[in-house]
Amino acid sequence: GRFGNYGGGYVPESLVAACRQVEEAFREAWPDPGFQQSLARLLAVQVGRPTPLTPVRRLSAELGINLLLKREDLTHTGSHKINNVLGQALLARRMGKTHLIAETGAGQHGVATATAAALLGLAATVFMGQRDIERQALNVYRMRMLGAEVVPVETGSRTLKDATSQAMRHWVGATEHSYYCVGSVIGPHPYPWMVRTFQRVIGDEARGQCAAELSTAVPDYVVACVGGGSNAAGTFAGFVDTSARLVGVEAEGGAGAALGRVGVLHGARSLFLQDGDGQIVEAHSIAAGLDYPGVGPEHAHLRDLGRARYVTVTDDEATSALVRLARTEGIVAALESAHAVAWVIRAAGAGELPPGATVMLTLSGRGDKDVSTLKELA
Amino acid sequence: GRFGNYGGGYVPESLVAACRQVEEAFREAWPDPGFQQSLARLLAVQVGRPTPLTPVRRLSAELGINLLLKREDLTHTGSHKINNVLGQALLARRMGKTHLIAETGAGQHGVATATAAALLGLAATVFMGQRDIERQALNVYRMRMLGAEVVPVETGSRTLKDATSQAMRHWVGATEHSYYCVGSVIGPHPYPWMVRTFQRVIGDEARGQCAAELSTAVPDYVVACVGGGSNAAGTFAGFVDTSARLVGVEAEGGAGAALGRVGVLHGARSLFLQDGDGQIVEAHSIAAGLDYPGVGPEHAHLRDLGRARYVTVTDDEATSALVRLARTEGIVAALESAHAVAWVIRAAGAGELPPGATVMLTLSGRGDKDVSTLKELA
Amino acid sequence: MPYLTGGVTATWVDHLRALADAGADAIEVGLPFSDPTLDGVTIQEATDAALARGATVRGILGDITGFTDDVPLVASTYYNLVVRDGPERFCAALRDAGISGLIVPDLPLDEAGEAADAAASVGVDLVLLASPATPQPRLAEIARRSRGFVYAVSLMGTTGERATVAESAATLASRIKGSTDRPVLVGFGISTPQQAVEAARSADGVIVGAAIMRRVLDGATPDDVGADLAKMRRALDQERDQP
Amino acid sequence: MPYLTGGVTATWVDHLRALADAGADAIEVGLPFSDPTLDGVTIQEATDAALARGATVRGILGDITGFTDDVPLVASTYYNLVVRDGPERFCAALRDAGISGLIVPDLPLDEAGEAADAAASVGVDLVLLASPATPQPRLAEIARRSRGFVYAVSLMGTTGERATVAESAATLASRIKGSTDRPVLVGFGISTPQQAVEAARSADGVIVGAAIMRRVLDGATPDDVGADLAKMRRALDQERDQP
Repeated sequence: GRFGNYGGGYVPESLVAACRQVEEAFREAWPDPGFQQSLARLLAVQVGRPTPLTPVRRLSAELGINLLLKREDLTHTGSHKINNVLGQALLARRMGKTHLIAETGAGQHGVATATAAALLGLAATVFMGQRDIERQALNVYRMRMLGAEVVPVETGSRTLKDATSQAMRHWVGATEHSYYCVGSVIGPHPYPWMVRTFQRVIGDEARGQCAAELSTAVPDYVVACVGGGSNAAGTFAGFVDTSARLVGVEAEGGAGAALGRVGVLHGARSLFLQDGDGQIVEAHSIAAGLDYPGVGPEHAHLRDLGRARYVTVTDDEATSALVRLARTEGIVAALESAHAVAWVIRAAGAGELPPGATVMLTLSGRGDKDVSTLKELA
Repeated sequence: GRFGNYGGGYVPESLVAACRQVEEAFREAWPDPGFQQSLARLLAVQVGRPTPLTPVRRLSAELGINLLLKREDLTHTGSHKINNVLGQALLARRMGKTHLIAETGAGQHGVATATAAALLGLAATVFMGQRDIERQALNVYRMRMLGAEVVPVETGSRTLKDATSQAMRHWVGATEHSYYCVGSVIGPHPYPWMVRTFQRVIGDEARGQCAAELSTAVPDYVVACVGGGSNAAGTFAGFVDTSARLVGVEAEGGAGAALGRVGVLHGARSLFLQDGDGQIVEAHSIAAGLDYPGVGPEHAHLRDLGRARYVTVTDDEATSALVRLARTEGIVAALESAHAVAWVIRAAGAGELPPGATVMLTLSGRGDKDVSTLKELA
Repeated sequence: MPYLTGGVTATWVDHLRALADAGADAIEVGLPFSDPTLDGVTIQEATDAALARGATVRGILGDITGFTDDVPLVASTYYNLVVRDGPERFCAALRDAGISGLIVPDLPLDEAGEAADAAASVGVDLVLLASPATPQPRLAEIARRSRGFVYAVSLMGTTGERATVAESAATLASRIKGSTDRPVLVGFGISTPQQAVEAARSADGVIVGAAIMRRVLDGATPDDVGADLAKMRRALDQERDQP
Repeated sequence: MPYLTGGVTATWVDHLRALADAGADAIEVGLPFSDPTLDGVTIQEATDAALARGATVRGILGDITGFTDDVPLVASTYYNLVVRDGPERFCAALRDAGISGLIVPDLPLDEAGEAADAAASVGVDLVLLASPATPQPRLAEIARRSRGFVYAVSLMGTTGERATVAESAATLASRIKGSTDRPVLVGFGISTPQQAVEAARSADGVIVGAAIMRRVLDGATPDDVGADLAKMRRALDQERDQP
């Protein structure tokens, strides 16, 4: 539950028992071969794991490096979110819960939760800020088509931060039958640890694929975008004990790890964007999934340790990187993932990545959801 | 080139040499281990093959059958179209061509072609009916983001049929540098044969996966939707020499195989919807990919032989099936694929599928592209 | 040889007669098909206009039955309309309407057997097309099996007006003439008297389609169209009379 | 004990005084935080209003410095504001402003060590909360480590008005009283004098928050709010005077 000085369980007393119940259930389920088999099978037959590791030849040649993409965009529902959600949904069913609660920003975690709920015969209630509902109308309809209830959140900035708060409020009154399915490596213990554990399938697969693909076995750099940071946490977990340099790429307007200060929000001590009075500041990013003013506690810890670096990228850099990857490789990445690509392009151009460097980058999701956003810019 | 009385090469003399050149190149490339390796690697690292075979437990239980889905929706770009396009694009590059020409209806084949072109460093020109451009604006933007030129077709019904005609017209004047990348098992020889050969990876994989998954090794029924019929042709090819009953499901308003009469269009003799004077009739389906007034010549032949059955499903049945599959299994299928699901639901309900029957259904694509269409209906 | 889309206007037979009177050696009558894959925008537009008027093969043939005998008529259409009736019935209907030839642009040599037999059996000439991309032995075979004349497609492209006659036109016409004694007519992209003259130098005649149809679609009267054709006729005759 | 969001209006200190004058035993002063995850809509709205006015911890503490000594003030806020300053500086600032207690709803027993030490070192009571879901040994530990009083959260839910007092309120208050001699105050969902009376039966007092804030947000004057509280005070006193 603790990552150095970060993490913990800063929840109302009413949720302490519920969090403990989740922790105990997870500690009991995770080593159970039956649980592992069920999860592995769902990841194979529903999600389409393992996802490929794609060497990108044309962009690599242009940049003078060797770039490999871990293709989470090819998973069912189109982002890495499903890895975690299926794990938690199996756990919820094992705990005898009948409802899933989730918060969502762009809607990817909401769609994943609605999907897992439909698959396992659970009900799903997804909290989503009213502004995000307007921006991501199609994902709202996808969730409803999957049978989920989507609840608009009208408070605060009416985005992900407020949806998360509202999901927690709802859970306080519904712990008996409901399981709160957190979408990132945020929230109170055991969530940051559990979500990373479910997501480390990304890093473990990539580690093995790199060993097969690279003469050096381990890449020089491992790069992933960071909102709350679940795809990065899962990716880094597979490489933390290697010589690979770990780089988390944040949106300039949502750079909890790079620019945040220590605080407590949504159950964990971590790094958050806040003003001098300690009020949490709204994040602003073109990528809805990076539009969160904090970062998971493990990232705060990795930063303090110096084991991972956290860098920022602007909206414009991300958009340009998205188009460049599309034109050179035929891959339309999610705007979130495009941030990671943008940093690689910038760092290769600046000589920060030495010529010939091997870079493993997790492409966390596909960009179909972003086409209308990009279209408005064009 | 011939499938019984169907197929052939009914093209202007100006295209005869170009079609021969494609045929010769394909005959030479296909047995070449180098070509096979390149294609297999692209299918693995870019497309994410093999795609899973998903047993759908909850819907199967409701229907009293055992339904398995071949998940082409999980491929890169979201439909089976990419299997064929990558094969043809590799062939085009091998032939020294620098441009790809394609027609598209809903935009899936256009997106796949734009993707393959970007990946292999080729230019792409995609012809698309003006009406489809308006209906599928986001796919148009996806293609342009991938660097393809999208050319509006203002003639005739301004849909897929006319886009196909226009692509052929364009090819006549551009055979030297351009390769016409046909999107389905239609067109002159060698296209119907070659496209099916590239798509039979679906059937071959599914055959092996059924052998691992089913005690009977072979399913009782193999079902796929049919527009031009490429996913069905590729699927059927893997099972044609088994005892499985093959069922092609067409849209009621685009039922070339079920309701068409013998004719010649776009280079092949096959079955087409036409009036008493021999004028081709416009197709009408909620699924843009089934909105074509004919069917590939091999399907016409399989129908004559009695080896495959062709049935029709209404727009409403397809829409209901899409929602039912989403709610029970967490899979939002393409409207095209939902036609196949709809037939299974109807046939199981009517006792036409005996209780316990094993059914392998190819889910040709994902439904994200259809969400706005469905939203308008709701 | 001028081209006219059958049924393009209510009075299209008057246009036909005007073309005959203006000195056409023969006239190509297009039987409109919904999906004219080798035609450019002008003939597509004429086809759409004819179909929108309700034109059918049977109706067009009815319109021209009894048309003046001194100018031969050659039908042109896509193969689907031939298949619809069956080649034998289709060719017999042409012959009954007084049509002596048939051009099917989407029916290459390799697929032409059935139609050639049907046409021959009723005395209709199935005209085959050759293109600049046609290789030599195949060109000879096309020339051998074509009836009436050989249609030399002047360029790699669709029908329609062009600014200049493609260089490939003369090359192709000469190649065909080297293979056969049958007349060679050059078509595609020939719009003006000058272009006709140029194209005719290496051939036995020219086919003018889109240029005429553009005028018809723009409302030209039979007299207008006749005058245009007469001009072209005169230019061709003057050229022929030169030493 | 009434609750008032600090800085909710320009004249909020007048409301504070009116509550004191109307017989409050103590007053809970909310220090507004941007993300009040345990509050219902009313206190969220009050919080937003205060922040929109530019309310800060320092400003609110300034407003109340020198406030009448006879009614104790207890601050309540979320832990991020405590962390921002550091628990020691934060608690010292409370004490300097004359505040005697601190409630932090997102700081459970397990995480409370640092704040408890800091509060104790400056003589501020860190009040811990117990909820109906708190199991027995933990409840005893909460009761033992809480200072000032124990806050009994009446129900599984957020702050806000409810139609009835939850049955869990009495059960929880009795359970806590079985573990400690410290006063037990019941809060969450207590809006009317009748509900206050009912909740107070098994406890030593009640906390009324959203009901008061609803009135303040709707424009109630300090006198209005004082009159409401006085009614509740009388109801509680009458009940207590009964045998």
